[in-house]
Amino acid sequence: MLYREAGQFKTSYASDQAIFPILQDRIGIVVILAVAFTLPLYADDFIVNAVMIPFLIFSLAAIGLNLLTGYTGQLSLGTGAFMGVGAYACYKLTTIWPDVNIIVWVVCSGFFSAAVGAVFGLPSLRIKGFYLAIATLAAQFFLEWCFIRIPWLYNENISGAIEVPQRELFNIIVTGPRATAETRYYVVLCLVVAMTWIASNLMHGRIGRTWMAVRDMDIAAELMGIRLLPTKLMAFAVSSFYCGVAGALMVFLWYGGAEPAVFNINQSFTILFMIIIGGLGSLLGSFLGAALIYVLPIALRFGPELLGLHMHAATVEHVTFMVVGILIIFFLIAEPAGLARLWQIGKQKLRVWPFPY
Amino acid sequence: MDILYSIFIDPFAQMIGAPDLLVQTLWDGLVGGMLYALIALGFVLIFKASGVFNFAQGIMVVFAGLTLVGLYEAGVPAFIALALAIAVMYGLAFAVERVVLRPLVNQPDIILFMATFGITYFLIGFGEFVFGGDPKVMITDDLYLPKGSFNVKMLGGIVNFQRLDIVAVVVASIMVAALAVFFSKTRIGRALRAVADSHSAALSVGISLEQIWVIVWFAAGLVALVTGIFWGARSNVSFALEVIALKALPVLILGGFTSIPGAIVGGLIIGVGEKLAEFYWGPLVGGGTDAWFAYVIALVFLLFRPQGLFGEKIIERV
Amino acid sequence: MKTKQLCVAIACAGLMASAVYASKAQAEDSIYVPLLTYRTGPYANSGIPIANGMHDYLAMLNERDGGIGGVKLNIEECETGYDTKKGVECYESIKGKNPAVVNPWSTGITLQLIPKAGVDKIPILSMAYGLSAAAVGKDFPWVFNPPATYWDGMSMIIKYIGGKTGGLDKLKGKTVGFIFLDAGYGREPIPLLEQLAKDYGFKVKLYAVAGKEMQDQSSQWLAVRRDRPDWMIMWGWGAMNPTAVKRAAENGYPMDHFISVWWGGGEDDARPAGAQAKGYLTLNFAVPGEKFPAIEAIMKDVVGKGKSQTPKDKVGESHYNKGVYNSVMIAEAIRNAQKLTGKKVVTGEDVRRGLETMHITAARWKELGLDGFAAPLNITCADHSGHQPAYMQQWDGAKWVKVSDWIQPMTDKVGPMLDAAAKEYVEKNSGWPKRTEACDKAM
Amino acid sequence: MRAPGGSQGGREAVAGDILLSVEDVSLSFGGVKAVSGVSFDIRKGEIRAIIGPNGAGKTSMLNVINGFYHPQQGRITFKGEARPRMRPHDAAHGGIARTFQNVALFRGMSALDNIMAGRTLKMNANFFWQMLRYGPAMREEVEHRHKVEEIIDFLKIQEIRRTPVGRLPYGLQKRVELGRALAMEPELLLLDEPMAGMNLEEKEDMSRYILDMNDYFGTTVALIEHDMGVVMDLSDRVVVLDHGIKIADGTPDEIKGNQAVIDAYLGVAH
Repeated sequence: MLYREAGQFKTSYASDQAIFPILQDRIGIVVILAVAFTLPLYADDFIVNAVMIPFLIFSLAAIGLNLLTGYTGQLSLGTGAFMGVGAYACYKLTTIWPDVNIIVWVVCSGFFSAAVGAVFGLPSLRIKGFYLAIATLAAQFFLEWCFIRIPWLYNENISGAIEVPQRELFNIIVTGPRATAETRYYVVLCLVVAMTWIASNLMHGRIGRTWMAVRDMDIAAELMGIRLLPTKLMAFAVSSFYCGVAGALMVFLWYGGAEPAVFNINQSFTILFMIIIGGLGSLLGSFLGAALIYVLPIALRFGPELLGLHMHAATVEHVTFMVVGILIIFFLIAEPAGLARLWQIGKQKLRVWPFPY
Repeated sequence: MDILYSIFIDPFAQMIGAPDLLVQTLWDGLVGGMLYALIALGFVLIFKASGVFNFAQGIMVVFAGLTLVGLYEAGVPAFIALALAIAVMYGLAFAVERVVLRPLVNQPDIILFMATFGITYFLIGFGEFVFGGDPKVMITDDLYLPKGSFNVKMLGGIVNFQRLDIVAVVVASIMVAALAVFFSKTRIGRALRAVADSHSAALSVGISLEQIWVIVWFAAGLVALVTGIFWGARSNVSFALEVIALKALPVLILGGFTSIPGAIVGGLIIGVGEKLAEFYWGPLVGGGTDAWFAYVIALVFLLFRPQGLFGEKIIERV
Repeated sequence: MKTKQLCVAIACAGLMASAVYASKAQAEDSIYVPLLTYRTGPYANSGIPIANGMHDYLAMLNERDGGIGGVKLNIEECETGYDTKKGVECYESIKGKNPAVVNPWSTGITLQLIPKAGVDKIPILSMAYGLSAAAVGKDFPWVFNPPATYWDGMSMIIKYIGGKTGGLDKLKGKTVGFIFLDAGYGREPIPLLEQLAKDYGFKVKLYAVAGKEMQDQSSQWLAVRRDRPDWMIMWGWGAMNPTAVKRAAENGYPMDHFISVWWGGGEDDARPAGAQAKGYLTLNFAVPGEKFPAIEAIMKDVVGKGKSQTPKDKVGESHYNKGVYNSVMIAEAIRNAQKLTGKKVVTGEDVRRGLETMHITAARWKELGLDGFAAPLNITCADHSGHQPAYMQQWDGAKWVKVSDWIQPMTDKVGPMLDAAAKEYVEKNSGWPKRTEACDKAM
Repeated sequence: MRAPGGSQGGREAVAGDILLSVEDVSLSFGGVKAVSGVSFDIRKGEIRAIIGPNGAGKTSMLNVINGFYHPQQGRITFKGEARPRMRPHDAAHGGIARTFQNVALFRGMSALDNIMAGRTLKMNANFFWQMLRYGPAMREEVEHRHKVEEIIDFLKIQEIRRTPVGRLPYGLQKRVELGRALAMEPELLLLDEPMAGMNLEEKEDMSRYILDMNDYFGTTVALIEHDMGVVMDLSDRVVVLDHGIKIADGTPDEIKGNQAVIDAYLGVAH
């Protein structure tokens, strides 16, 4: 009853082309944003620091991969490495020019990973599908090796790791150990909201249509005047930009330091899980997938204790692995198109409820 | 000039100067390549017959090895443990077909690929839950696998052959030959190929898709068990082995996803190539190149032959 | 279809609900000792015995003495899988519960936690791993890495090699090979090794083993065969160690010239190669064996009563006893803190002071029921490592045998390098806080 | 059968300029000759049919025209310009659009987005404005939406605007595909069996759209079709291929009486 579009008439194409044409959706978004922005007021440190910040960062990385894999149809297993490029770029930039605002560097680092992503996207003109995935795997392992092997990247630190120096934004500490969880959360949240909005704009416009055209039928797209190589390279670049920013945020606003192993192949796989479970070609799906894949194991690890069940830490870990595996299969069987599709179906039901026929 | 010398001349001078080491490198590459090929073979079997890119092959190797050793440690005699491990792999194939593949039939490849990730996660958790996360020593003696090595004097030096490696190469070769014969000569084998070409075609000639899936997953399980035994004997049976499975991916690229001889040839190229690169050129960049060299070979190769060594040329149609 | 969607909805709801709140209020009358352990993942072979040792000793104190100073220890393990991400999650989940001390048990996790420690007022005890420079108490008041740093370990190995060659000056012209896990941990001793090579005139050959390749290593060992180094030193972890031992034996490398840092000294590292590994040497700082009264108490009160995951035959193994050593330090730090503050239930801040005043003499080791278990340990305000000696143990084909006296590290070489490294760390991390914590007198 | 809406009794011959000419084109895959030595031309404003039995090389011919295949021999001249290594997107830029034998829609997108995608070439707001979806980008979206709505009205597919095309019935999919090609405002539209698999009613609709399009928008059409009735009614001139060789070329009436064509369709051995 509450979810109806009857009575909402569009009087211009501009309003019909809006991203959320239905009033209730717009209200929903406002509510979600309101909750997100007030969360630190009532959630404790653990939720903000160990659940929300990583969740948002993973969502951003998932959006990045989704732009490439979900919207443009180019399977990539190099996400972890592209995130790493962002993180290392940001580290180098902020240590070379410490006085520049850190947020500027976080965003700039995205351009570095975009460039690297575009280079590794070059084979996509000739290679498709799983073959391309393996080409990106080469990027993953080669870059990972570079992170270990090029001491210049980590300023010759003996530990071989990058450590996040303290940086301030309008006299508020935003990075380093003394930045509060709230500050870091707000910085991450603002960036993620802004970048999600931009991604949504891009996907609803010409660029998005071009990408999806390449995904759905590259030959037809080409015959309609879409140049495949520049389109794919742009998708690689934009996607890597998102991943790079996510990587920089991850190290600077969450971990506070990182060694190369953070950006290993498992990271790439994790992000890939997120978008497949969440829904390929859906921004909402990127968030839902990140919630399921990242938050679920935490809930499983710390949940049983809450219920008063006592298990060995290792047993919890084993059970977590099993449950995550089962849930992946379960969700795939329930809705192969991902959680975002489930959400759509739910909305459709709600729209016609209580008279479905 | 120094750089050019050390890239283009020095390695070859070394090869000529110490031919025994070259032979040794080639042999090590051959053995490593054969073992990569075994893992790739598991992928190929499943891909050929069901079009599923089975990411779980790596963990199946670990799981099979763990089951064997775990049962043995629980007091089961070695060969009964082996038989039981085979039975477990059959059970796994059956369960995978019933629980995962059947409900997901006709879904896009990427979904099935993802489902095998689910299987991977489950097997990691389940394997550690049942057998524990501590590494186990492969029961080579009880399986009558030889150990030790012998040296052959040749080319002014010594080349060292591990007996185990020789057995591994022989067994791998026999397995490949057997599978090739199985695919081309037997009724089931031909049915498997029919499925690979078209699911509906296979159905129309009265072959049950379910049975075939169980058979290929079981075959891949057997390959995994053999792989697990040999990799386990070379180091130990632990979950760290799982990452080696990723090496099978460039092998598949070179050999093509559906070609059994391709898996072998690809494995050998990757195995020998990365060993030569690490041994002769690795020191130039500080070593550790074997982490990525195989993938770069595959990438370069793909740019020139996108269909792999044994794949047919792709003609795009509209 | 309906039920399927309902299931999905319920699953989602359950997930959200349990994620909402995951920390639990702690009872006031116990000391919370979280243990970050890893019994899963590719490094589990090294992680399991250590986790068992740590857990069992503390559990024994609870069983036998009713805790420390009459206060029960609330021991809780958090599984990290040697994965930095999970380690940080563990830290976030425990930091609100007033932990006495954190043992990260991974160099990667340690590096993440070092900056947080001072802010959250939780001391970090990274026993013989982590950031070597953290030994400088002036700059790192909250981080402890006793009994020795990696650089100490490297200097001890070179000293031992010198001794076997007939004096450090005889090393001139020799070649020392260094095979290491290609990560921060494995690379850390390289600067010292190169410094020593310069000082004593020996050559260094490096062999990097990528984490993914640690079960293979054939090209690295082939290169060893080509280069024929006089000695091999290893900085490996997890599955890398047993594989390296096997490959060394296969390639006919003389095992008694193959020396590993203490982390290569587990039974599981040498056992897979069995008799072939005979002669393989590693450093160690905690003597293996179950004949110590304290270990016997563990056997009786904990393992014997089924309150542990440890199989009986693994009690007293090499890595297990390192775990025990770690827990002895935790317990002693808590005791010291109780004495210093007069409180029963001590907090992280108190335990930090307890760690800084830790002085375990030979007599104290005996009191603890661990006579001859380890060298005396002395941590001070300025020196958070102690730079204690270690000894060389050798695999005789079935077990570890002590083959050397306690070897003192070359503090004259290591000290200045540590200071320089600490200074560099502080400089690179602008805004690194100056030490404000006062120094207590040694107890 | 005669499509309603068209002029009666055969179309008047359109004697416009030559828009595209195919000269002595040969194409082979491996050893198999798909097209050999074919020449014909397409005049501005006409409806040109390419017919022939299965495997005659019709689709290959279209693929050559829009640059998807490159002939081993011969050349294509479009608007007086010969472009030997033309790529498909160059053809699209030049004003050649096409539909496909098996519908090649973007299955994951709605009908509206599919047709909007056809306007890609005409849109040029830069990345920055696209990112913000504001200013030029939004103006452009709305402006092209007007054009697209015209096409939607023309094809009478208003109700399915928002439906993902993968879920539409075949006939509607073909219509959307035509809409997408139309959205490109092409000078030359290549239709590959636009009526395959349609029932009579759908065929009549489609025929009307093709004729209307030709009349209203002045689009030159080259189509491949098996339904002889449709071909004879719609087209101005017909070229007949068989086994990759041109066997006849002329008005529908000429073709009807051509013995070679009748033989080819009846399968008489050459």
